[in-house]
Amino acid sequence: MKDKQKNLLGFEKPLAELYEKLDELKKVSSAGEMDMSEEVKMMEKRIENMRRDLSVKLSPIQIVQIARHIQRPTTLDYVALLLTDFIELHGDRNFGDDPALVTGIAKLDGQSVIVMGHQKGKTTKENIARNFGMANPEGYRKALRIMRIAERYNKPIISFIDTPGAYPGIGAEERGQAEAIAKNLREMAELTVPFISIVTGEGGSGGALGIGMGNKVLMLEFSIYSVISPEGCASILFRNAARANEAAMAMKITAKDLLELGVIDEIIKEPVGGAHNNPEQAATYIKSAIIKNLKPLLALSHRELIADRYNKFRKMGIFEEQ
Amino acid sequence: MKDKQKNLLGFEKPLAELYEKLDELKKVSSAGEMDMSEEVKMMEKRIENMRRDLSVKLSPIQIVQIARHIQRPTTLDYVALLLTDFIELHGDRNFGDDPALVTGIAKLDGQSVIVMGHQKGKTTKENIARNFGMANPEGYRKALRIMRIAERYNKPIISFIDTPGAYPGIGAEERGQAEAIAKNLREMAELTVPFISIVTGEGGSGGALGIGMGNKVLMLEFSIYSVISPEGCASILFRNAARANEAAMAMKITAKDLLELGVIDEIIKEPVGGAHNNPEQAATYIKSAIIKNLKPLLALSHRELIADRYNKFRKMGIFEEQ
Amino acid sequence: MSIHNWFKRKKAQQETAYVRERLDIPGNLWVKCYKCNQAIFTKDLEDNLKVCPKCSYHFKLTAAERIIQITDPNSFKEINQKIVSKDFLNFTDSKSYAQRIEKSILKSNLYDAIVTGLAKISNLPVALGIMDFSFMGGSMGSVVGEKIARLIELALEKKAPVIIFSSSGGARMQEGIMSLMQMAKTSAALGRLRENSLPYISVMTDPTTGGTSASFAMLGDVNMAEPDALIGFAGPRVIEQTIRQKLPPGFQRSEYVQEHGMIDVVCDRRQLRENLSKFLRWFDER
Amino acid sequence: MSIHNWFKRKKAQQETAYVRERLDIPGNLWVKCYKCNQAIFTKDLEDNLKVCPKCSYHFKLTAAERIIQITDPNSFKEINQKIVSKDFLNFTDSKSYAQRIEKSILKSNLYDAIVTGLAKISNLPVALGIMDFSFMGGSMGSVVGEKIARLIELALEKKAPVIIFSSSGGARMQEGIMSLMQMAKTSAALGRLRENSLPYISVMTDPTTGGTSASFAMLGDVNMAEPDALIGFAGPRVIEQTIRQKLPPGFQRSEYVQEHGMIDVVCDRRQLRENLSKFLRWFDER
Ligand SMILES: [Zn+2]
Ligand SMILES: [Zn+2]
Repeated sequence: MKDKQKNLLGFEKPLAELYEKLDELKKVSSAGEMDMSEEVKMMEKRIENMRRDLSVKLSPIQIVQIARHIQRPTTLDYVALLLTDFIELHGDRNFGDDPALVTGIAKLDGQSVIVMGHQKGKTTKENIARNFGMANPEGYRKALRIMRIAERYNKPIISFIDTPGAYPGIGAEERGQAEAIAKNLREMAELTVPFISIVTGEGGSGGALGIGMGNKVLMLEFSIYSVISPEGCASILFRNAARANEAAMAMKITAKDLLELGVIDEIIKEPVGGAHNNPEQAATYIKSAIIKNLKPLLALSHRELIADRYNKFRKMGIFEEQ
Repeated sequence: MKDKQKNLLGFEKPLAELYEKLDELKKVSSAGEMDMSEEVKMMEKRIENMRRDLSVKLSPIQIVQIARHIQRPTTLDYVALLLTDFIELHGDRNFGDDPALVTGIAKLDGQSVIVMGHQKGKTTKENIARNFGMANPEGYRKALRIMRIAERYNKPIISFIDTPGAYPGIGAEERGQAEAIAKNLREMAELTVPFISIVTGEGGSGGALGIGMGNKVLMLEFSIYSVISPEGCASILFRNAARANEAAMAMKITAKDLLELGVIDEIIKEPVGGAHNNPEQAATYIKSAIIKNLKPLLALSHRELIADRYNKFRKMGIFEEQ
Repeated sequence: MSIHNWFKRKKAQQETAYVRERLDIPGNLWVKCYKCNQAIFTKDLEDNLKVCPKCSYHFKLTAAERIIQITDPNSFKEINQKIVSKDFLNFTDSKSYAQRIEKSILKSNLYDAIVTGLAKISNLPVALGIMDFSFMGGSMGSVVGEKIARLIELALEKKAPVIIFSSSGGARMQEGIMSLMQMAKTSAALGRLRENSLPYISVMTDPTTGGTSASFAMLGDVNMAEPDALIGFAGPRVIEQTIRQKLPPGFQRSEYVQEHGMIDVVCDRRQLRENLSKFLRWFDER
Repeated sequence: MSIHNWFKRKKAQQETAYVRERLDIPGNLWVKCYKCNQAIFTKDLEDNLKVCPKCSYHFKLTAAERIIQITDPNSFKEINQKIVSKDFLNFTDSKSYAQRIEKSILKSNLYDAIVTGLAKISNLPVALGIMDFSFMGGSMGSVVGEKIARLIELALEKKAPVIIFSSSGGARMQEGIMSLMQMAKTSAALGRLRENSLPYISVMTDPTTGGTSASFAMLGDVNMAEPDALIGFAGPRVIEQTIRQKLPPGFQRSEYVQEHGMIDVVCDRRQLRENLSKFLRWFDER
C-alpha cells in the first residue's frame, strides 16, 4: 500500500487523503484498541471506487502518465507472471546485446513461444542500464534474429511494446537505426508464424512498430501508441512542448481511439487504477487475451498467416479518391 | 620496364644485369648512332627466357614472394581488365563499409555477374586505406549481402581471393570476425547460383575461405593458399619465423600442391615472371578460365548447384578408417 | 473549397503534375547557390540538372523535374494521381489539416507528396515513385503510403522493377498513428516484391529522415543517394537535444552514411540516369 | 607403431573412450585451483562437476567427463569412433605428425579430438559431438571435420537436434590446407541441417578459437558458452602483436563476447544440463 501511495500521479491526489485515513484505521485496528476491520474494508472500497471514477474520466495526457508510470510492469515482469521456462537469448550476432530490448524462448500454457519486448527499469539506475527502454539498432536486429528462430521452428511470437521510441543517438544513427527498423517491418510482414503484439505501456513510434507488426495488435487499457510523443508533437506543431495535452488529444493515442481507428484489434482491461496497482491481475488479463487471440491463428497455414498480416496493414490508411 | 626492374624480387636479381644492358642498347639505338633493334629484340628474348627459367624452379617461398608482390594486380585491376559495366556496391547495412573487400555488379562477356574480392593497395598509403587487404567482419557481411542479391536475381558470383588473412584486431573480434566468416561458409554452401572463386594472390586462411567456397576454385600459377602464413606456421611449430621456407614447403601451399591434393580445380597460367609483368595477359587467362568453368555451371539447376558445392567440400579430408 | 470542388476546378487546368517544364527556383535570371553563395545564371543551373556548376550543390527537384531528368521522353504515365489526403482526425494546430492539404495542393500543383507511375529508363520499364518535398515537406501520410503500396503491387503485376526517389522529413503528424502505419504498409509491399525477386532501387535525396528512412527508403536491393543529402532516423536537432553534445562533421550526410554501411552508391545527379540504366540492365539481362 | 597395429593392441584395452569415470586432474587428494589458487579436495571438485567450489573456475573436462555430466545414464552410443588422422603431408616439425598422432591417441585414450554419438538428454534424443582439448589442443583436422559432418548427416536422417561442445585452438596445421577445408565442410553440413529446420545448439568451452570458432562453433541457433572461456577468432597474442597495444580486460572471454552480441547464454556448468533440457523441450514440443 505504501508503494501505491508514494507513486500516486498528480490527478490521483484525492486518493492520498483516503490512503492516509486507511493507514490510520489500520494502525488503530492493529494496536488492538478496537475492531476497525469493517471500517478498513469500507475505506478500501471507497479507494477502489474513487480509482474507478478517476479511470473513467481520464484525459489522454493522464493516460500518458499511467502508461509511463515508473511502477508500471515491464516486459520481464509479464514474462515472469504469465510465461514459464523462460530463457533469455542475447545478442544480434553482429555488434552487441541491447538491454533495452529483451528476447527469449518460453512456454505459454505448454505452448513453446518466442517472446520479446522493450525493457524499462523501475529505478533510475535500472533505467540507465536499460536506456529507458529505447532500443538501439542491435536491439531490433536481435529481435529479427529471434523472430527467424521462431519461424524456423514454427513457434508463435509474442511481443510486448513499451518504449518512448527508438534511441536517437549518434551510435544508433551510425549503426543504422532506420535500416534496422525498416528491415524488421519488411521481415515481420513475411513471417510464417502467428504473431501477437501487445502495447503494454508507451508505444513510441517506429521504435514500437519495429517489433509490433502482429497478426493481432492488442493494447492495455491505459497504454498509448503514437507516431510521436505528445511533447514532441506539441513542440513541433504548437511550438510549445507544454501543450502536450492538446497534442495528446489531437493525435488520438489512447487504446479507445486506436480501436475506433481500426489500428488495434482489442483492448485488454487493466486493474483499477492501472496495471501497476495489481501486476498479477494485469498479467492474467493479458494471458487470457493472448490465448484467445492465438488460438485461431494457430489454425492458419503459413501462407494464410502472411496474407492475414499483409491485408491487415495493407488496409490501413484513410484518404479520398476520385 | 623501369617498374619491372625496380620491383625485382631477391631471386630475380640475375635479371637486373640484363635489364641494364637492355637499357643501354635502347639508349644507343634511340640516340640514332646505330640500329640496335635486332640486339634489343635478342636481349628481350634473353630476359624472357631467364624469367621462364627462374619460374620453373621456383621454391614455395619464392612463389610466396611473387604472390605478395607489391605490383601484383589486385581485384579492382582484374575487374577493370576483364569485366565491364562495373558498379561498386558498398556497405554491410549494419555497421560499415570495408575497403579491404570490394563488391559490385558487373558484366562478363554480356553475362550479369556479382563480383567480389579482397583489395590490397600498391603503395603504403593505399595499403593503409585498404588495411593491406585484411577484411573486418563488415567486409564478410557485405560480401554475404551481395551474394544474396546474386541469389535473388539468379546471377553467378565470381570472387577474387587475395588476403594475408582476416584482420586480427580488437574491433574485428568485438564485431564477430569468427561469426561473420562462419556464417558466410554456411551460406555459401547453400547458394543457388554458380559460384567461381579464384585465388589471385595470397589465400590467407579463414579470411580467404570466407569468400572462397566456389563450385570451382581456381588458382593463379604463382598464388598461394594456406591455413596459416608460412611465417606464422614457422613461429608456432618451429618457434622461429625465419624458418618460413621450411614451413612453406611442409604445408603444401602452392597451386601445384593444392591441385594434387584435390583442393583446387584448376591452375590458371600466369605471364612469364608473374601476373605483375603483364596484367592484361593475366586478365585474359583468368577471363578464359572463368568463362570455361562457368559454362557447365550455368546449365545446372539450383538444387544441382547446391549439391555440387556440398559434395565438393564434403569430400575434402584425408584420414584412415577401420 | 472542398476537395471535390477543387477537383472540378483543377480539371480545367492540367491533368498531370509532370508536364511542368520550368524549374522551380526563386528569382529570375540569377540565383544564389545555397552552399557556395555564388551567383549562377538560372539557365546554366537548369542545364546542369539543378546542380551548382561551381560547387556541385544539388538543389532540390520537384517530382516533375525529376521525371524529366530520369525517364525516357514522354514515357511516364502517372497512376493513382487523384488520391487526396483527408483530415480524418480533425487535426488543428495553427491551421487545420484540411486547410493545409488544400493550400499544399494549390501551391505545389500536386495532389500529395508523391507522384507514381510507369515509365521507361533507357527503354527498360520501371515502376517509379518520386516524392516531392514541396508538398508538406514530403511527409508520409495515408496517401503516400497507399500510392507506394499500389505502385509496388502494380510492379508485381507487370513484373517491373521499382525505383523510388525519397525526399521526406518523415511521417505526417496530422494523421497521427495512421501515418506510422504507412511504414508497415509500404515495407510489407516491398517484402512481397522481394519474395517475388523483383528489383527495388531506392534513391535517397535531401532529406530522407524519420518514418520514410525507417521504411521503404532504406530497403533497396540497392540503396543510392545524391551527394550530401541528409539521411537518418532521428533529426539532428532531436539527437543534439538527447545527447547534449555537438554532432560530428558530416554526420547523417550521404557520404557519412555510406561509410557506415547503409548506402551502396552515392551518385552525382549528373551520373544518376546512367547508373540507374546500368542497374536496370544488370537486373534485366541474364 | 603403425596406426593399424595400434588399433589391434587398442582393441584389447577398451572399446570406448566414454567409459572412463575418473576425472583427469593432476594430483591425488588435493588440487590447486588455477584461478583462486586455493586447495580443493579432489572429491569435492568432482562432485561439483569440476567447477571450483570457491571461485567457480571451470576446469577443462575430457569428452568422457562431459558425456557423463550431460547425457542420461548409459544413453550415449558412440559413432564413427575409429577414424584416425593420417600424416598425408609427411609433416615434420620437432616431431613428425605421425608420431604426434600416435602419442596423442595413447595419452588421451581417444582416437582424435572429438567424440561423436547419439544420446539422450532428459529423455530427448540428440546427436552429440564433444571436443577434447587434451587431444592435440582440440585442433580440427580431417578427422574432426569428418566426424562432425557425419554426425550432422546422421542427425538429418534421425531428425534429431545437434549439440556440439567445442574446445579447440583451431585448425590442425599439420594437415595444411586440408584442415582449413574442414571449416567449409562442417559449416556446409550445418547449412543442410538448418535448411531442414533441425535445431543446433553450440556450447563453447575454454578455449574456442581460430577455425573452430570461425565455423561450426559460432553457428548455433543458440550459442551457449561456459563462463570465462576464451572465445575468438585470432589468438590474443596474435592480436597484441598486430595492434601493438594491450587488450582490454575481459577481452575475448564469454561474458565480453556475449556483450558484443555473439553468445545467447553464458551458462555455469552446474546449470548446463537443465538449460539444454529446456531448449530441447522448447524445440521438440509444439
Ligand atoms: Zn554552389
Ligand atoms: Zn578457484
